[in-house]
Amino acid sequence: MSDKPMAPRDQGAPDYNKYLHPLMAKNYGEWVSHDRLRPGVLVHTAKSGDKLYTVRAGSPRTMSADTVRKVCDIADKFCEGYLRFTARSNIEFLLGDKGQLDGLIQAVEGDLGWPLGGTGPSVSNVSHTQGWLHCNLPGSDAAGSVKALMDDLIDEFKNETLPNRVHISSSCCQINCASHGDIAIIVQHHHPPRINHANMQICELPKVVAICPAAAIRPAVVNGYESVEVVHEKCMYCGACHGQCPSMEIRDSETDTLSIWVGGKVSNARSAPTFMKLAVWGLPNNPPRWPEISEAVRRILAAYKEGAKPWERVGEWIDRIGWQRFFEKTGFPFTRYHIDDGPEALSNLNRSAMVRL
Amino acid sequence: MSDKPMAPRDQGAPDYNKYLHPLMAKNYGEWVSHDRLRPGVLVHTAKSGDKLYTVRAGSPRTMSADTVRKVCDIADKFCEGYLRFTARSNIEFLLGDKGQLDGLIQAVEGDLGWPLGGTGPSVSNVSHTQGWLHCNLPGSDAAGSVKALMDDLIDEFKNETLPNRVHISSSCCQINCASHGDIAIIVQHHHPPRINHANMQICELPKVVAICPAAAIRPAVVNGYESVEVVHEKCMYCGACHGQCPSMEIRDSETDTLSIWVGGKVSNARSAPTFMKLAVWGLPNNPPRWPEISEAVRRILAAYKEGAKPWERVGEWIDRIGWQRFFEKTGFPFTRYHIDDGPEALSNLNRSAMVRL
Amino acid sequence: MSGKSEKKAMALHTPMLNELETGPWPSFFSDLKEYSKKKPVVAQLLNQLEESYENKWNYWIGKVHNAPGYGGGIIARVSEKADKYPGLANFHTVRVIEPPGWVYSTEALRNLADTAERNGAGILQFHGMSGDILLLGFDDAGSLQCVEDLMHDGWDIGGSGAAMRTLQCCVGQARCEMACYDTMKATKHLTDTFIHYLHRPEFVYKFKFKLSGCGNDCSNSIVRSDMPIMGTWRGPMQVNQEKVAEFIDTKGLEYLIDNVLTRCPTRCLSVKGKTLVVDNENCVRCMHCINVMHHALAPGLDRGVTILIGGHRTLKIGDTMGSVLVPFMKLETEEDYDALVEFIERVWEFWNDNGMDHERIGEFIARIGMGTFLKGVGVEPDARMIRQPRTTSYIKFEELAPTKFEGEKKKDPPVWNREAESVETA
Amino acid sequence: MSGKSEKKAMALHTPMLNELETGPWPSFFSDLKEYSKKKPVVAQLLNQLEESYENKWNYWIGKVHNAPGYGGGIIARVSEKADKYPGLANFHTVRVIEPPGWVYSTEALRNLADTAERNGAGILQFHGMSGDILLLGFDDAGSLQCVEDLMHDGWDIGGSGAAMRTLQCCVGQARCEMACYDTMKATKHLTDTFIHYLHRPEFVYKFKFKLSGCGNDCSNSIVRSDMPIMGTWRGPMQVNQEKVAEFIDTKGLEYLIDNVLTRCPTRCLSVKGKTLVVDNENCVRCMHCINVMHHALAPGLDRGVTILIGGHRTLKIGDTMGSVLVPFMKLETEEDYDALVEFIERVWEFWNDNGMDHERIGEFIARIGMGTFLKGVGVEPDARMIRQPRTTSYIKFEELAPTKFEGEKKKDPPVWNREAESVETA
Ligand code: SRM
Ligand code: SRM
Ligand code: SRM
Ligand code: SRM
Ligand code: SF4
Ligand code: SF4
Ligand code: SF4
Ligand code: SF4
Ligand code: SF4
Ligand code: SF4
Ligand code: SF4
Ligand code: SF4
Repeated sequence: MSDKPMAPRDQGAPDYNKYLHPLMAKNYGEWVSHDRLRPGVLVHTAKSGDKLYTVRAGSPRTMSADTVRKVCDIADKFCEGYLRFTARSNIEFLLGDKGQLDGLIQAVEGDLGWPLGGTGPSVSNVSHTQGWLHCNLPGSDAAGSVKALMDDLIDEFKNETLPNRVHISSSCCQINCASHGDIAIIVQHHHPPRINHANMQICELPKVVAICPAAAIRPAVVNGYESVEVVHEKCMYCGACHGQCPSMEIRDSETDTLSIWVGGKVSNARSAPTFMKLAVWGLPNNPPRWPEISEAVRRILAAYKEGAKPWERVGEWIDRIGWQRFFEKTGFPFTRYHIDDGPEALSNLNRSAMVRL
Repeated sequence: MSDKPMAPRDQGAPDYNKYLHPLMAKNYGEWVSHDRLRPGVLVHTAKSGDKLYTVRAGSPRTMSADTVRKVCDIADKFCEGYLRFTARSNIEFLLGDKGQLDGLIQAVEGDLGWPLGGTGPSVSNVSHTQGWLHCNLPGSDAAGSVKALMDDLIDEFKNETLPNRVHISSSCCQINCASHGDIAIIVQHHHPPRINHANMQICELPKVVAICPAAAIRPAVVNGYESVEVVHEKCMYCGACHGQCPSMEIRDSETDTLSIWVGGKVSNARSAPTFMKLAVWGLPNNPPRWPEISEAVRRILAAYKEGAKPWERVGEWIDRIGWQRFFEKTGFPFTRYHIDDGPEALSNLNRSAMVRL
Repeated sequence: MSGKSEKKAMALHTPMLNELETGPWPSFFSDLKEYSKKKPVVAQLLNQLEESYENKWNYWIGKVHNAPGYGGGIIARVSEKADKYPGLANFHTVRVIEPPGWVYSTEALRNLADTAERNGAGILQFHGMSGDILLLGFDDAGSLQCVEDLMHDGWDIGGSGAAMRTLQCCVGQARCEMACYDTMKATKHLTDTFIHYLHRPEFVYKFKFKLSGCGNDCSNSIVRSDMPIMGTWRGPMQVNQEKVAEFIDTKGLEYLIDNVLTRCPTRCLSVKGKTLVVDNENCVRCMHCINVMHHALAPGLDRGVTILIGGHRTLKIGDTMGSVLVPFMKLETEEDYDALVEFIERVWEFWNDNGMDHERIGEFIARIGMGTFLKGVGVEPDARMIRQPRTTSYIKFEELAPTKFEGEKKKDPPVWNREAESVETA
Repeated sequence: MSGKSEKKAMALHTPMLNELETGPWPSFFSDLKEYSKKKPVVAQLLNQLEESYENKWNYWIGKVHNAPGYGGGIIARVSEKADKYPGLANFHTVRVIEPPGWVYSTEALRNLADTAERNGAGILQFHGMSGDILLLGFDDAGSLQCVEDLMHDGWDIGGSGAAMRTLQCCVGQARCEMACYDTMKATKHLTDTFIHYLHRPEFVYKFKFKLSGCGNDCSNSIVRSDMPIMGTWRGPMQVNQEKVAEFIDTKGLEYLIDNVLTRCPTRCLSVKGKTLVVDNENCVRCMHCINVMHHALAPGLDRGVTILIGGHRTLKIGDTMGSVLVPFMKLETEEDYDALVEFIERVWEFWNDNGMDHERIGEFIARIGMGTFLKGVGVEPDARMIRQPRTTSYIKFEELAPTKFEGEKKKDPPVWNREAESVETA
């Protein structure tokens, strides 16, 4: 350990100006349009007439230091030493000289082995979370399942043949750090937490009692231990307590299942942003390649590709054809668990006589 | 009192077949189309080619036995003794012989003094409630305020010059027996109920405690009386308790005000049915003619007439132009009390970046 | 009404109410003023009403008064000013079940007028907001006699209290080309079949039916009844292409685009030349295009009803609106009617077994959740019941946990409410 | 990482993980497998991961571990299998504030790689879901040294816990023609100004900002941040009618109708010949037409931001979505920035004074109501904040009654919950 002083320095965000590709710095705020030359390749045109080429490729997000260095080698060779990552963990190599485009693509696809794509109406990279690699809460893995899923969907990443962009997310517990998506995969639990009473005293009791959204946890003395108990009727298996307190174990490798949600949309384009909705539940948590997940996602994508109009996002497409058709076309069963019982339950009912018959 | 036996007979609904105009009976279920000959006059055509003329007129709903007899005289003369009332308390004289139309109109307008209209895109009769004439709960009158309002809106009743039909309702307490409307008028209270403790024991305590939606009422002994008390912080002045218990007085002639609500829609045409929304509050309760109410309703109608597209109901028009514009065009202030804090509060916020700027 | 009180003439003193005599709209006041010459008690009523206008205050108090054997139908009122207006000491309303569709012969109307006048104040209302005929102004004896006379003449008294309420329906097939089922017949059938529940308040709270022949919902069913029943159809709508062409020729193509095509909620209409193309699969039977082009378009031929559940106005949890419970059901044969009756009984049983006091069925569903409700009434979930599936990921699979309407019923807060409790016990 | 544990070589036993080596998508596993030859601790990590795959179980437990003077930024993990995998006994993640817009020089990236490798397992993630650079695999000492080295090289550590979190923004003006304000500058400004709140958890709970240059919201702000800040404009959008005509000539009028005109949410676009007519008054800045016709259309020139409030994912009350708080605000001059900073401080103060423990601001607003919230933060209500006004008629005018966040705070159930209490006390 160094003997430099350890004290708060509050340095703040890095100065991005140092990290801008020269053409970005020169044309900052002066861009006028863009085009897609091919999947994975964008060109942005500035007022000055300058053109900046972007080669977007799928990254695994998690990388070794050596891989980071490989990436840098390519950027040094082609990109004047500048590159960026995207909101979906793709990498973007920035290029001023169109003549070098083929070489760059060659280096990315060949040397690095990362596929070009994720631009325009395609399936972009999957937003995902830590999973078994680092988090303390996961019921499933994220990086691994995403690798398997993207192997399956690689053609939809490398081509721009969908009605609109499809953003997929995959999270390893109900907390859902990867958040909404056109298609989102999450873990679900089916039991109240099992409590390790002997271990309980290590936690801050008030915290874990207060965090429960269902007011299901109450302090109790169990077998002489100062602990808590869970009112099973009230508990809804959310796992919030588990996040606060490792002695309240919500996971169950036997019974945990995965579910798929559709129609999350963040952009304001055309329709207002929407939450994602339950499509199918009870899918097995099946490492190392989770084939049931890939299969279900493919079903959704196939129906979407066939049925949606250009620019319709997954949720917009379903809204137009109706949920009944969505379930018909995907073959997923509609069950009473699909019917909302959360805070907006009433407004998610069909409060009209409008039905497709 | 007669000496006939008083016992439940459960006779059920009258046999409507006895009350059908002969052309209705003959063409029951065989109607093919209708036209409006002029405001207040409909003609329905049956498969058989028969035509049934309907002369619709505004009725005051409340009538003396003598007025009912006058109505009957007209129907006997022109309608083979058959007529009906509508869902909005209008009267409909049914006529088989077109030749008699002018005579019938003359009788209705001249003899009876009831205006023809309420058909097509017009302001139809106002649905209203008992008010001071009979109910035990009213904070205002209904029939009287409606009479004054319709005096004011008579041209909109007699002509079909609005974008679509406008259904107005007027209720004398928050219970709102006249229910939703394109425009609806209701009473609002601004204090918790005042309790007459001396009188309290006449009521069923559990009922009144249980009915409170805010759990604000609790049993208490006050000045030696077995009574209840109201937690003021919780009470939301709904008056539900007052309906159960006359000793809990919610009304206050000094502070009660009227409010106007817009955009209630029941039909499924085009858009799904919608609840009505608050437009303006704090209007004075001003008998005998409530001029402030008429003025406010006219403002809404004027803006609607000017701005809406054909077939747009009041709520659909506002949805298209945005609420901000509605408040601009009517001049009503938008206040924080307009922001929902009921069960659907969150979904009534603008959960998007879509704003008119 | 036979007491002395009525006979006592009383001068009208109504300066404020007099202002309701001007203007073109028919004045109930002018009518009653005139009538008060014949019916002295009406003068007392108007004088009390004048006091209400002056003081912005009401002088009626409720009381309970029923015909023997019945639990409702008379809305009993006593006046706080009975000393001053003895005729108002008891001044009840009798609710009378209207003929479905509000159709009348003058004979029937005259009979009502006579009965109202003979036994009470002779004031009638066509109609109450629930659909009843309302007869106003009876004292205790008068109201009982009125009920007796009504019964004798074939009428029946309407609902009040925690009971099935008087039904109401649109004019339907009697005079409307849109009607997809026989609203009047269905209204009479349900009224008659369930008349026991109308007359004897045995439910946890009131239950209203309203029936509309199509989605235009002229009987206001969706927000104003616990079980809205609306006409609809399966399969293609009827299109008369000749009339479509005529419509385009008369009104213009632009009119068609602006007022029909772009207004279809699911955008399932398009035009080819002068032919209208309907994507019937996506039509949600909203009625708009038919309303605009009713000479050319009509509901399809395979007709039936959509049954909704849970509409009511605002008390307690705020407005609830009916939502789809049975997407489609035929309502033609006797078997269809029996199925409907059996279905309603099932719904009632579940609600009354599990509902709380004063809990409308819409509030009940809001509390226990539609999923649980469906299971309780034995209806398969159907994606047409929802606008969209759940957005929240916390699901209790019932196989593994008790449903919300069982168990610690009263003490269980709805899962979604963050309770103070959790803090208190901390 | 300097302990002995790391040095211990360990054979990989990863039959299940090996299946992640096939297929075209880049495999993090292949990468780490290769890297484990250089970094033995990575082999331990992969072997533990293999056990997770086999048993569908996780072996990490959280602990608290911070750099001196800081309250967050290190996500500390200890392995339950430390006996078997001593290198994982402490295996923390260090969150590093990313350059706004995720732009890098290779120099910076190499510096990060070196720092990660020198002090720990040498595993990096670009980026975490909140936007941070994540460096994985440090023991206690290694993580502190890592932090120290990062600081030295000009980086700063990211947020965790009940604090302001690391901000995230879209690439914005650096490479996007849609950007209506300088997202990178604003992100850096807010980060730097409020850096104290990022490093020291003093809030009732976490608070996230995300900044997008326009309504396309490429930074996912609306559902994933407590205060989404989105670019927008006032007045007319820019239309290049020549390019419009070109668009129509190339793509066809039908394409324009089907993909632009009919997709505008407020139907405020129409076409006259080859000219596009925009009803700018009704345009809600949704971006769709500009997205489709970005060669012809562009945001207007009078630009600024719309500020929303309250987005977060699902814990506790279910998802909340940001809703409009400030319809429009300029964000160009120093005064504009000061106004924004001052405004944020006001929002925080009110929330932290009145929020409950672990209550995101969206949950807080859900509890107290937006009307009360606005008053608390001193913002005038604006009809653009709502989709529609209230539908429920029970209003407590504050002049006459205490607001919901004062008074019996913990014991007061939200007005809209029908409490068991009323039954219990009966
Ligand atoms: C690089 C990136 C921003 C960044 O700072 O990293 C970006 C860049 C662009 N986005 Fe985005 N978006 C990026 C994430 C997003 C996200 C967030 C996300 O994916 O997590 C969204 C919101 C998604 C949502 O609603 O769920 C997003 C919603 C859009 C939209 C709206 C799409 C729609 O119709 O709903 C557009 C407009 C369009 O497609 O023309 C857009 C458009 C664009 C344009 C065309 C803007 C421009 O003129 O440069 C950029 C090139 C897009 C392309 O792929 O063809 N971008 N864009 C992000 C790339 C992510 C990736 O690797 O795939
Ligand atoms: C007579 C009546 C039914 C009854 O059994 O009494 C009736 C009769 C007709 N209605 Fe209605 N509606 C009647 C109350 C209603 C109601 C309920 C109410 O007013 O309380 C509604 C629902 C209102 C709502 O949404 O708030 C109603 C919503 C409609 C609509 C849908 C309008 C829309 O665009 O939203 C139509 C369609 C139309 O206008 O073409 C319609 C159409 C019609 C047609 C054209 C049906 C037909 O083909 O005969 C009838 C003549 C209407 C006219 O006035 O031009 N009727 N109609 C009611 C007359 C009330 C009155 O005196 O004004
Ligand atoms: C007479 C009538 C108004 C009118 O002038 O037309 C009426 C009058 C009363 N209503 Fe009503 N309601 C009348 C139709 C309605 C409607 C409209 C409807 O049925 O379509 C509603 C809204 C729809 C609904 O059911 O939600 C309605 C919602 C209420 C409520 C609130 C119910 C709720 O659950 O929200 C109450 C209070 C209660 O039940 O505790 C109520 C209570 C009352 C009481 C009994 C007041 C009381 O609690 O003591 C009123 C008696 C007045 C009187 O002296 O006659 N009345 N009431 C209507 C019945 C006439 C009829 O039988 O035809
Ligand atoms: C690392 C990261 C996932 C990833 O692999 O990228 C992550 C990982 C964790 N999140 Fe998260 N969250 C991460 C982004 C998010 C996001 C996405 C975002 O910020 O846009 C969300 C949803 C948005 C939101 O804030 O609501 C998110 C919602 C949560 C929540 C639920 C918060 C809520 O109010 O609903 C928790 C649990 C909590 O706070 O109690 C949580 C908690 C956690 C914890 C700390 C688990 C715990 O409570 O002990 C995880 C630590 C994992 C680890 O070992 O490193 N994480 N978390 C992301 C942070 C990286 C970064 O700094 O860039
Ligand atoms: S989704 Fe859950 S398990 Fe996965 S990283 Fe987030 S908190 Fe951890
Ligand atoms: S799993 Fe969720 S609902 Fe159940 S006790 Fe834990 S925090 Fe409460
Ligand atoms: S609205 Fe209120 S006051 Fe008027 S009749 Fe109905 S219950 Fe009585
Ligand atoms: S007015 Fe309403 S909230 Fe207040 S005590 Fe009475 S029932 Fe309860
Ligand atoms: S609801 Fe339909 S069927 Fe009934 S009257 Fe109205 S338009 Fe005709
Ligand atoms: S009835 Fe309504 S949904 Fe069906 S085609 Fe006509 S307008 Fe469209
Ligand atoms: S949010 Fe808007 S400004 Fe930012 S990258 Fe996306 S399209 Fe460009
Ligand atoms: S930005 Fe959106 S709202 Fe504005 S004109 Fe274009 S499509 Fe319409």
